[in-house]
Amino acid sequence: MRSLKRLLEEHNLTVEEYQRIKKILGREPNLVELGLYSVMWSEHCSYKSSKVHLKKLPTKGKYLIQGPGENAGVVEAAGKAVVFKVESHNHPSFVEPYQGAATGVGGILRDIFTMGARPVALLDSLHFGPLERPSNRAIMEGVVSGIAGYGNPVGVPTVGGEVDFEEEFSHNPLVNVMCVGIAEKDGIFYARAGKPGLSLVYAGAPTGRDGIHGATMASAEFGQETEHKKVNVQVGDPFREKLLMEATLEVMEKNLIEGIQDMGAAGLTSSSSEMASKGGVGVELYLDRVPLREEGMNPYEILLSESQERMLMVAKKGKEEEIKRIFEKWGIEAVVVGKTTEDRRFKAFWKGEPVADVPVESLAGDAPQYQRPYEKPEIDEREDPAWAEERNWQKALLKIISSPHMASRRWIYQQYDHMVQTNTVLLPGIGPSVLKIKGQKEAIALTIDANPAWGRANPKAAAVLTVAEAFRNLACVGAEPLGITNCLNFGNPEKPKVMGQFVETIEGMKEALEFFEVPVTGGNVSFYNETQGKAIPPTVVIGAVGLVEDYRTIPRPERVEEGMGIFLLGWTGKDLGSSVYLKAVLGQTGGRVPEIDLEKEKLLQQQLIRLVREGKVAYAVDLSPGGLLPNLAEALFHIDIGAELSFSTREEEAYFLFGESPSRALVFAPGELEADVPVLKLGTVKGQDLVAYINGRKKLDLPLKQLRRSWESLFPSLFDK
Amino acid sequence: MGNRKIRFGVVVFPGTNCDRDTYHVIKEVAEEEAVYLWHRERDLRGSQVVVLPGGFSYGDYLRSGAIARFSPIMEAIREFAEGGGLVLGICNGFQILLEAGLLPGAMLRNKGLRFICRFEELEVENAETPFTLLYEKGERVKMPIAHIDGNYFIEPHKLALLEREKRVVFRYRENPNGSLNDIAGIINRGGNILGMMPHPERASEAELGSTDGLRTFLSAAKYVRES
Amino acid sequence: MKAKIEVFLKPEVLDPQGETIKRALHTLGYDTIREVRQGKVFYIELDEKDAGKVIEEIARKVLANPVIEDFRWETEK
Amino acid sequence: MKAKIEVFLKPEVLDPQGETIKRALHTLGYDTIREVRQGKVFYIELDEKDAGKVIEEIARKVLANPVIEDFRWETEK
Ligand SMILES: Nc1ncnc2c1ncn2[C@@H]1O[C@H](COP(=O)(O)OP(=O)(O)O)[C@@H](O)[C@H]1O
Ligand SMILES: [Mg+2]
Repeated sequence: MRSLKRLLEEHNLTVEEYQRIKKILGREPNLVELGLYSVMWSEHCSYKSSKVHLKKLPTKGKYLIQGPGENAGVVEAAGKAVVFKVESHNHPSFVEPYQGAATGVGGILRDIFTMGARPVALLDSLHFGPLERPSNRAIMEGVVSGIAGYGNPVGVPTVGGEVDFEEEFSHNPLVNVMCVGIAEKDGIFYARAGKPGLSLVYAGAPTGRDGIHGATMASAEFGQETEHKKVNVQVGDPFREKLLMEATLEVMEKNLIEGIQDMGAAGLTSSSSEMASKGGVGVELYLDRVPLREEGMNPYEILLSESQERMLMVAKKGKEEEIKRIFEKWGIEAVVVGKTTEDRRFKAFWKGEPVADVPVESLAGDAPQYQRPYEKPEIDEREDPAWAEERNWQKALLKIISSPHMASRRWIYQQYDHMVQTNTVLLPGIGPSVLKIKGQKEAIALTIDANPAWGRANPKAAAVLTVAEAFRNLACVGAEPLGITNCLNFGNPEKPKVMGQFVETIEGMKEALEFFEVPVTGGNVSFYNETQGKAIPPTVVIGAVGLVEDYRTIPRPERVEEGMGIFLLGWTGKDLGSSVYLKAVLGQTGGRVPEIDLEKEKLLQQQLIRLVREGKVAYAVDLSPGGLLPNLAEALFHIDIGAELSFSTREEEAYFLFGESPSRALVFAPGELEADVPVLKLGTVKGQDLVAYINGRKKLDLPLKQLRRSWESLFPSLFDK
Repeated sequence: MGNRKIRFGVVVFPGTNCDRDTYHVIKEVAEEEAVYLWHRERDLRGSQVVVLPGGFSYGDYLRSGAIARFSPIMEAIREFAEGGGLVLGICNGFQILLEAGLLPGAMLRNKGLRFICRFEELEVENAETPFTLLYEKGERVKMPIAHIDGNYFIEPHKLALLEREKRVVFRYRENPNGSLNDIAGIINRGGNILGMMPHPERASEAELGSTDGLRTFLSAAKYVRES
Repeated sequence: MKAKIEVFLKPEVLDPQGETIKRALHTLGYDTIREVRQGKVFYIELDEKDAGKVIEEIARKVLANPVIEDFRWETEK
Repeated sequence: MKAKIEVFLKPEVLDPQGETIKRALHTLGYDTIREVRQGKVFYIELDEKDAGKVIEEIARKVLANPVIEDFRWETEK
């Protein structure tokens, strides 16, 4: 007999939580029940440390259809429902990069099509340790091919994303994946059980012993026992996912189900209890009917399994057979495994014998919530110490564009099928992704952004800056933001310092979103990103969806012609702290993050949107990470023409050229450009070189070809030897 | 005769994922008729051109196209092709045609072992097939590829024969995957079955970056209309 | 000297490929097939008398993913 | 009854995967490796006394592509 202490440890439950369970049940829980509480009260499923803070985020907006609380958020765009969400799969991707990333994609896809939407796009935000180390390269290579290996077969284009590198991610990479789907406005399905007496239909892969306690694992730090936890690895089956998706969408189109929930973390337990809780009913599960992959599985394992590619549906009365027929047509097994009941209890049976009987609410609705103690994080206020050390801008530019922070991401995105579904109007690498909606002139613009270097220096400001950056990205194609999703990646919330970072981040996000009047529609929180006590820098990942009024007129590099002007819009400050320049050129980290004035930011974005919609902009890029010169060079690579620049500036040149002041954008346009923000003409698109006269002196003269070569070679040279 | 619409059958295998794109281009862009053909059927529903679209039939498990070739619909397609019917295999469709023995050769893993999705420049080598009537011989066209098993292999003497019989229809300008003789698309000896790795349906609308692929569908329709 | 290394999924790890092949075989009428699991096999030629140590090492470090796979090897002459 | 089927590329067919592994092994210092070829192996369980015929048939018809691959099989108890 294991001691209670040991048992609780294994289930990641505290003694207080155990007392609470006893009080709820009025008796000792049996082992199965203990398992249920263990997963449902895990950080991953219950948001017990974050919920009180997440509540502060603004969740109202004029385009909002569904805010947080469902599998994904929904906004209205062009008369359709756009369904989107981001999820993390950090821990599994460290343990097994390929499968971890692949199953991460699978999970977020299911969140979208469970809502009745056909997934139309994936984006990924990836953070790894420095690539000098082979182990980090192996993780990155595995993650990228895992995303490709799952997303490509399912036929959902991976149209965008971002990747960056910081030391702390060596033992704790971030793999956050966002999925976007489109549904008819009246065709959205919810994870609600409706009424009592309806059948629960299980569809998809048979249940194996995969990832039992995956949710609890995602709620604990990595320590020495990581090795031992490896047996939990789940293998994704994108082929089955594709069939499951088609069958599910067909069942929905024929209106055969009342509610639906994917079996993600905590599998059958969470999907059934959450639907019951939201529907105000109870459930009975007959576990011996659940299709199994492995022999000898017991009720505990069946309830907690996190096998992939499974769905739980509440059938409309009398529609069970028709549902089964559709799934069978797609080669997917579907069986009735239970029913909804009046009594609001969660009951599980094994061959007629009850094995668990607890109140539904205690699992899904009333999990403990903690107001964890937190302390204000230290803010790095150091003014950038050494901007003047490198005065050779040409050398600095080359270093930056060939550094991992700025080098061409083509090696990554060409492994992703980013064109399937034939909606990708703006290909990866150029700006935000723009996807048309067939039969309409409107399009959606998508972006995903994060900046852990800012997060490390100042979590709150980082959140504000990241939101602003995401919206500025959208503005560059003339898109107005409709809503955001977010993923909050942090260390151990039981540490007041980490909790402080979290609280500050929420504050920052709230401030920015309220200012822009854009709602959060959902998201994900990933805590315990620590290995051997060392936490990652707080990293808020923002996924934003915007509306493009007419995709035929969006700015794009092909529109730029020789002779067009290059204009800088916006304001330049002294913002070299925590910049790419410091990292890539001077090998320094830290320093005060850029200062942002939200009023100016909004003005800049409004002007960009106006100029684009008036057709005055050939191409526009925003200047944040990397600063003006590297981003200009990158724009020229896409345009494939050189430039001659000649301008004066009162600021220190380093601030001007490499500073990361927000509220700035670069615009390529014919003729002159007028706007209600400062506009400076930098030069002209011309020739095959990048030439720059700054304050009267020639500072730059390089063939674009040579620049391009340094920009393009990093990832191929590291991975395709 | 004149403007009678031509009916294209778009085959759907489990795991096919370019079926909707192909259907869309045929119907909305080429403005012909399109019907889906389910892999378990044996009836081509009056199709005048059969298209095996891209994607990952059966997840491309075992080998790309290896399992799909056993589908009931493939028997019907074989018969249709033997009677001279036009069959176009795109990407995974090409792989299925190879596995089914309707076209010669086989696909190996790409030389770099990675999935590659990007635009490629192709040269039209044979503009006299029913699928390339509307192209010029030697014309350079831009179409995307998206595959991991596109490295075309065939025994040397058969390769020589392919070349001699002018059955290489599209060739890559810059070989992305290791294909022998830069082969991107080939036709059978009867001249009615074309297999190509590039995706013409992804290059049929200007906003997607190229319209060079559209003529593949238009050629087939024209050929059927005029024969 | 020649060696053959087989790398296969641990028994508890899902094998979607094997599953799909099994189902395809059933459809083709081979219904006596109870299970299919797919693995990889590497045929290696190397200049070494004492190849065992090297083979064992590269199997463990390079060819197999220890998180989900096991391996076995043998040498031939 | 259990059977093992190995499917491997014909010697005249270039093997991109084997090539890449060989290069990787050389980079790692295993420079005695002269050649690497990669194949597939299928572990099959079937309810049949006379399994040989079935195995031979599915290997030929389904598991191997005769244009590029050969196969061999054996049964175990
Ligand atoms: N950072 C966040 N911001 C806003 N909403 C969030 C955040 N994190 C989680 N949520 C919401 O909490 C709910 C539960 O999330 P989650 O457990 O990730 O869903 P799932 O079970 O589909 O994985 C979802 O509706 C999600 O959108
Ligand atoms: Mg969900």
